Amino acid sequence: MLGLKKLFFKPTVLFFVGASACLTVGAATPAQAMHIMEGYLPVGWAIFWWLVFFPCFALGLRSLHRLTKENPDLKLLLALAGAFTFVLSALKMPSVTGSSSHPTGTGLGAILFGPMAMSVLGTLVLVFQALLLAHGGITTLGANAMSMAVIGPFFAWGTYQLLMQYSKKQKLAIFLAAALANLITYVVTSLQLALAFPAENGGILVSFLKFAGIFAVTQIPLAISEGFLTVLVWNWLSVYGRTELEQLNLIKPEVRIGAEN
Amino acid sequence: MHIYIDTLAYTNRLRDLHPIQKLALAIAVLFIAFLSHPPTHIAILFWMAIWNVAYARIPAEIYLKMIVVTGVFLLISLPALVVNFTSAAVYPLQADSLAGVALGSWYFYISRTGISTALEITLRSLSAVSCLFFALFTVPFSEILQLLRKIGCPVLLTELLLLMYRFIFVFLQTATQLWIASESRNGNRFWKVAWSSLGMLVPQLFFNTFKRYRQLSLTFASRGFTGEFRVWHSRRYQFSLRYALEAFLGCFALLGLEFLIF
Amino acid sequence: MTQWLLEFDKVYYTYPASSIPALNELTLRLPAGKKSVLLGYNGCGKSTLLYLADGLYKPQRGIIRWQGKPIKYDRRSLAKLREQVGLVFQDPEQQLVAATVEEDISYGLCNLGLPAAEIEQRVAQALADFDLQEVATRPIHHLSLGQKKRVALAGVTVLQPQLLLLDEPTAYLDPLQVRQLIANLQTIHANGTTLLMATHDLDLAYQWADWIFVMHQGKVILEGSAATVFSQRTILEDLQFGLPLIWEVWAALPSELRSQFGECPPPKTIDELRRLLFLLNNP
Amino acid sequence: MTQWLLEFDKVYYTYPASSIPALNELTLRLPAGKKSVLLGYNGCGKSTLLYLADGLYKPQRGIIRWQGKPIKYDRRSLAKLREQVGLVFQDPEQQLVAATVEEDISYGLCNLGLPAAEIEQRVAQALADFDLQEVATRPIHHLSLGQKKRVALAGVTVLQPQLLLLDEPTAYLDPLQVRQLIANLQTIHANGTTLLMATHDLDLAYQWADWIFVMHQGKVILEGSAATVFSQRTILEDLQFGLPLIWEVWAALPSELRSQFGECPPPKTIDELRRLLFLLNNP
Ligand SMILES: Nc1ncnc2c1ncn2[C@@H]1O[C@H](COP(=O)(O)OP(=O)(O)OP(=O)(O)O)[C@@H](O)[C@H]1O
Ligand SMILES: Nc1ncnc2c1ncn2[C@@H]1O[C@H](COP(=O)(O)OP(=O)(O)OP(=O)(O)O)[C@@H](O)[C@H]1O
Ligand SMILES: [Mg+2]
Ligand SMILES: [Mg+2]
Repeated sequence: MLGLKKLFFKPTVLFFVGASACLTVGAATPAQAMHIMEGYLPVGWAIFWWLVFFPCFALGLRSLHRLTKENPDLKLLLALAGAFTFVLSALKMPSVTGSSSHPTGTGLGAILFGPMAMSVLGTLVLVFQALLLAHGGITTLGANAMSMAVIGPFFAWGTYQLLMQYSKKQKLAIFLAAALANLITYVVTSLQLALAFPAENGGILVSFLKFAGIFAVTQIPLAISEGFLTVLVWNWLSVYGRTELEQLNLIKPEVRIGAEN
Repeated sequence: MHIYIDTLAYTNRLRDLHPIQKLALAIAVLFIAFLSHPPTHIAILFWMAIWNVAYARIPAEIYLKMIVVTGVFLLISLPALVVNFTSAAVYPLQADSLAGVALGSWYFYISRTGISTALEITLRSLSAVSCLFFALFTVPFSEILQLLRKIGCPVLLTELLLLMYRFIFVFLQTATQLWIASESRNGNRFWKVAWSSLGMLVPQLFFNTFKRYRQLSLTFASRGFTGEFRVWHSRRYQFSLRYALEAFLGCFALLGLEFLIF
Repeated sequence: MTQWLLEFDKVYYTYPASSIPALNELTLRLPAGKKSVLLGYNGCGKSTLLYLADGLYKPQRGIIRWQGKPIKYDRRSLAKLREQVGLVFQDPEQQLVAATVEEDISYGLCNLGLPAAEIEQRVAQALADFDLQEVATRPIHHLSLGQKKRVALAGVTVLQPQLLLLDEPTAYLDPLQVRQLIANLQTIHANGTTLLMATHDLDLAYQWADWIFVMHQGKVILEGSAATVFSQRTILEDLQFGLPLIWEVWAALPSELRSQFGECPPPKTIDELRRLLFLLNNP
Repeated sequence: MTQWLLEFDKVYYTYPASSIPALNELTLRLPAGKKSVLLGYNGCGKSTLLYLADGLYKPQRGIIRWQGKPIKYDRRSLAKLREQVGLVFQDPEQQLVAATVEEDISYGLCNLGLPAAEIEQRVAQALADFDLQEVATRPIHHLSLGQKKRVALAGVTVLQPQLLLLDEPTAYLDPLQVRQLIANLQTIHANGTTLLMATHDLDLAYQWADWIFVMHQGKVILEGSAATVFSQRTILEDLQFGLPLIWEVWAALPSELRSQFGECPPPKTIDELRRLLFLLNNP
């Protein structure tokens, strides 16, 4: 039981966590890689993405409603997950600076709660980032939520399910799911920007290459470290958060996880 | 780590002004910002600065810092809009090119339309952000929540928002406290060598967060959590004629400016 | 016969992953309508007992009875129980759930489903009782620890439960606030609430309590009225527990002085002492 | 002339974006080598003052001097300052950073870069001093709040700083532990450490302190030796602050009794009182 906590204090692990956390939290990326700023998108596109986003959100809310009706305490757990994601994203921000890239945390969320719930939760995290940190915006919430709260988690969840079915290697599945959620999010963001601002010559494709190319520099290492971080957190959860995980009906008590160092 | 927006929202000078009045102004001007052109954007920037700094008494340095930070991020994003590339074979045909270099079979150039788009986006974004700031700085989160409840937002959503809000500050406090506690015992010396204190903070924060969550769930149970988070509040707000007048006249002036020029 | 509001019958509770039981075959009967106090060393199990009394933990062995009936641990019964039992946690940071002071105080009331007018009136009263009007609309995270403690107390006392459990309510409060708290508890008690307070303040216990339980290593080892408990010198000396200051003062007074009052127990408060000494000088 | 270890010179501190200053032109001089106490209402700024004294917050106006020199706020100077100043926070939950009791106590020592043998010896001593041997290897989150408080105290006193700041150290401690803490502080003090304690316990302040500061609304409004401070009836009554119990007892005693001791201040502890009364009966 104590083994894993000790592990957290070993210098090597600390170094690793520190490194990945600094990378994920601290690395400033252009154009708020994850979040498009208030007023950045032309009004047509802002409305378009809101329209696309809304049904996804409504579906997610409905499924959450059902879940929490059966089990009201789940609300606390959901709020906890959301708040933790937010705090991680706020951590390294010195006082008022309104942005920088950060782990999306949506990969883990999608695995734990499913993509439907995550579409709501991720959106709420975005709302708080906009309201408390002025990071992202309200009019661009639709676009940002599509990439971070809907499409990213959906891919993460799909990846996790697929890998679990075919390989049964849980840690690998979690790593890939989290890393992929992060990557997909940035790909979608680039696409949204490219659609809104096609290049004069070469149009959307060239524009997409430009945005994606710039983001790739920071985002690929970021995605990898988010993968690692998520595996660590998962290990930790499976030791200390057993009751909560069981509450989520995710791990049956007999499944052996995370006990090995 | 201090969330200025939240604190200022509770302590600014327009605290007693009705949130609807403040939000209506922010939304109206945001709307104008979206539909207008650069000169109007500049006017909006100035006018909103007056509301924020002079009326709401947001410390000028904080306001400026936030605007500047936003501006810096906008600047970083501009190269992707301004620089364009195309195959070297067609580059002489580029009327759009202001200046450029050929690299191998590619031609990279600074695009004229790119520059004008970039300029437009920068100003639009900044003026939109200044409206957003006005709303954020003067309307506390709990009031936004009450408004959401009033306009029939699903209960589940407002509950989750409220719980998250409380958790966020509990965790931020946990993080700050951890940081201060280790600082007071001179803990950040070695951590600095081993990649800053964040390395220790993150796992500890995670751990403490979880502990707090467990305690809070007991608290919720003991205080009779019914599965729905409801609270009552006493705030009484005033509408201000003077501010309403200025808001109206200002918006008309902005629209007038827009129509005069374009 | 006094009725027992709450009974612990050979209750045994061990924390998960702990080897030593926090409560060890504990038996305790809480007299209805009285003010009781729990005394005991750090780690003797006071907080654990209060958690169990509120149905937050479930004992591994033994039975807890509320108004004579064993507590049931399904959701509905627990919700019912918690309408009747209020618990103020030891750590105020743990207690507070809402964004601002008045919202937090209203939280429990809203859960009871009271009408808005009633809530408004009760919150206003609680703000006045705990001297919190000035900070009513401040966010919780902008308060000093003592102020948080008062918000925590206000949020539970406002519910007027049948049984109020208080875990070291006077810690962090300044002397004026302690006096005010005691006065508030007096009002609540007069309205029919039974009180159980864990505390380390012997003077307070002696002066305030109708009934005292002394715990040690997860068991109740001594109980009785304040005078009875503090007369058990041998047990208390074994524990090195000490005596209330006023009791010691009384014992230190010249015996001729004391003997003039016959065999009555020592005065409980400084006012009583003053009155006694005044009587002496002006017979 | 006494030397001042720490001086606050018209210090002004407002929490970020708060409208009321927590410290308002506060001036305070802490005598070196003495045991001082901070008294004051909830929210008067005691904790804030201690944070500033440890260089954790930076004043907006005014100067804080450590050993005569203004505190500098660069990383190196602060690290140096914190080697000499130890702070025990009000909330133990806030103080503890490591996983187990032992680890937490050793944390500050490791940061000082002491040799392992020394660390081991000091940790063992601290565990003994604070009665923590039994729980030495337990994880922090398996302790009762009072036990956590003791770990917090152990983790700082073990550093043997030149100035030890204590924010309500006796809250949550049982009476035996309070006595033991006082004894430990006595040892630390005898080894040359200056002590500054914020507390609400008037009896403790009266009996323990060489020097008392009374704060109100961010200012020091009264200071002096214990006897001087508590003689300022009008000021204290204005504040409704109350007096130490033993002082009140003394005042309540028949004046013939008291007058036999001349104009000396009231006894500070129950033992002193006992001795005085004994002298009286056996002249
Ligand atoms: N984080 C904060 N943000 C804003 N205001 C604060 C904050 N912390 C404390 N305050 C305010 O500053 C004042 C001084 O607080 P401080 O914690 O120093 O009081 P204290 O004397 O230690 O009180 P207590 O006896 O309750 O511990 C109080 O009025 C409090 O409301
Ligand atoms: N979460 C926990 N896990 C394991 N053991 C625990 C936990 N909480 C408390 N304990 C242990 O259970 C025993 C009783 O703890 P409890 O908190 O009830 O003590 P208490 O009487 O309230 O003490 P205090 O006066 O310090 O508040 C203690 O020995 C403590 O170490
Ligand atoms: Mg306790
Ligand atoms: Mg304090």
